[in-house]
Amino acid sequence: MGSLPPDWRPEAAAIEAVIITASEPVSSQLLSELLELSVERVDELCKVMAESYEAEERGFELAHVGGGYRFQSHPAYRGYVERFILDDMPSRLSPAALETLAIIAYKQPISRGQIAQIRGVNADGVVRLLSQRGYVETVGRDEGPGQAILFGTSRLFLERLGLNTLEDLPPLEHFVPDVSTVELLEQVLRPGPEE
Amino acid sequence: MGSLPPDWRPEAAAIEAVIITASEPVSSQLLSELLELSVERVDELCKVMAESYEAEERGFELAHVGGGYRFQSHPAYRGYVERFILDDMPSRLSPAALETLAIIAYKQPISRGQIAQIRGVNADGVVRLLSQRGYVETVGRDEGPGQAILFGTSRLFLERLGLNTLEDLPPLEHFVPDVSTVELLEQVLRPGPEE
Amino acid sequence: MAYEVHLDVYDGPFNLLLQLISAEEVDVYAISLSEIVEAFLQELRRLEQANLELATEFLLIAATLVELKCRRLLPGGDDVDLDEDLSLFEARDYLLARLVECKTFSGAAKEIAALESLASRSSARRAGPDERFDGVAPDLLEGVTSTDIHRAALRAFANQPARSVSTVHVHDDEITVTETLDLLVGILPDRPRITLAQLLFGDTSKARLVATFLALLELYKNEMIDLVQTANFGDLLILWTAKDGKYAVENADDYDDTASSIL
Repeated sequence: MGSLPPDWRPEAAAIEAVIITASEPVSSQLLSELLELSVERVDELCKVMAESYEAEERGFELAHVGGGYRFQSHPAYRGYVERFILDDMPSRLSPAALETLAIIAYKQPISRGQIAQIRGVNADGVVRLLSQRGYVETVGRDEGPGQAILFGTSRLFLERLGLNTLEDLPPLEHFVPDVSTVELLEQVLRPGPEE
Repeated sequence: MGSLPPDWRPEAAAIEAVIITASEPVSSQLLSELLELSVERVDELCKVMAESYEAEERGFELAHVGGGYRFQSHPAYRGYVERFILDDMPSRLSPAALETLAIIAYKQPISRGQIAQIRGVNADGVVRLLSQRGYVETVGRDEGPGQAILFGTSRLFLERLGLNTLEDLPPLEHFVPDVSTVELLEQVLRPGPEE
Repeated sequence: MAYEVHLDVYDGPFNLLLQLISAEEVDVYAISLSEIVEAFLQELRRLEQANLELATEFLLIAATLVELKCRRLLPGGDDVDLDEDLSLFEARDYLLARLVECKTFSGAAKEIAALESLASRSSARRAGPDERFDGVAPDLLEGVTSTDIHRAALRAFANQPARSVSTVHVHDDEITVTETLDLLVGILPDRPRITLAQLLFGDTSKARLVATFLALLELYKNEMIDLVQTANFGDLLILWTAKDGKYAVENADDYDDTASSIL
């Protein structure tokens, strides 16, 4: 492991394990709590690890950004990564992804579980895509048991749609499920502007 | 870099750069296109890289799951990662759900009716749960009368089981009760000896 | 299975009892089924948690015992005709195949649980491209308008699957056919062409479906509407064909029962 002293391995590996799973930079503070090490020790470990990856000419690097550590691709391989993103990423939202985005837009804050219930299928992958693209973000946690992560739409979502606020979305109140069914029928059957 | 031959480095590093950026497993096919290498070469590189991470006792590993390669935390550091990931952890599946999942995994594509026939009870609720969880998805319609919806397992199912393809599942024959059990059952069920 | 029975004539594992009976080492006449069942129920009560597997296996073996005993107790066992005997064999073969299949898949299920538990010790990297690549990926919302979002929401909520959690105990909507007829007769003259999906609009509760369907049939019978379906499993198109648009709901056949009570 390059320039890393051998007895540093378990601690360094624990840091690697945590950071590899993280989607956001992990602060020294959090790492120090998880590993029960001092913040200084964490920073020292991370610094030496970052140097060793560099010395080993790896395709990834340990970057200190946004108040924390994260793995990211090495700038030397940017070309491959760009091609990968272009090749692999869809250029438009699938109907399923658009529906999921719409559900989040109208029902926020909403958990993955609630989205799955409305869609009838697991929507984790789509939610991840939408939040990676910055259209959707976490807005809190459910207070109930399980404390599910709650999602909402982002500033970027409004910008891209040319909306000022969420209230500018066409209203949906006709479809609130709690309305008694007879009322629902009557409302729905009223000739709408689009027909 | 452990057991990796030095001149493999640029290719191995390009793979590392791509996979560290991906949010889903990356197939050998895609890697081979991006790097202009044969699929066999990509698989060889990945195999040796995975072995070298293991030899270096890293906190992450390169796993071959769900039809591609991905980075994941090493099981040895589960404790740290667990404390870190506050994600919605899926709850355990009931024995009934697991059994239905097994039937779908080994008998796909399969309809609800066929599942019910094997399980002896209606399976609609369980199938709905499994598809909400994303383990199971519709893969088509039966051509016969009724055109029943056919279900199969998803890529998420493979990922959650740490398998690369369905072929990695142990063959169903492994679970057929042994001869003595079958004989016993048969004896029990046989009409009494010529009375 | 570890469950044991303790009888005057036999003491030991329950499934072995069957083996002995079929080998004629224990006489099935001497076995008291009620005694076995009673003992088993006590055993179940003693167990702190319900053991479904144990119970299932017990039921199966007990059912087989009952059948064996019946067969030997009933007169005429010697001269059953060949067909009957054959069908009995077939039934047994079928039962055996089912039993083996069930055992096989329950073994496979355990393996799947084991694999999942092993794999769950690792967590996947799901981070995706960082902000340095923001400009690379195409904007997925290119050309998407708020109307598209609105339409997608309507689609999503209309296709929402029926909820699995029943709320019947909270508030049971009594939907009557008569009431639905009333509603339809009020609506249809203004909407002479409407599909069943539009008419239901996402409310696919069984009660609503049944009531609407029966009401439509009633209207059809009275030649007030025409029903058109252009494709197999296609949406049903409802055409209002009545001249005067008047329909005496009281004429409806005895639909006093609510749709929900039909279910």
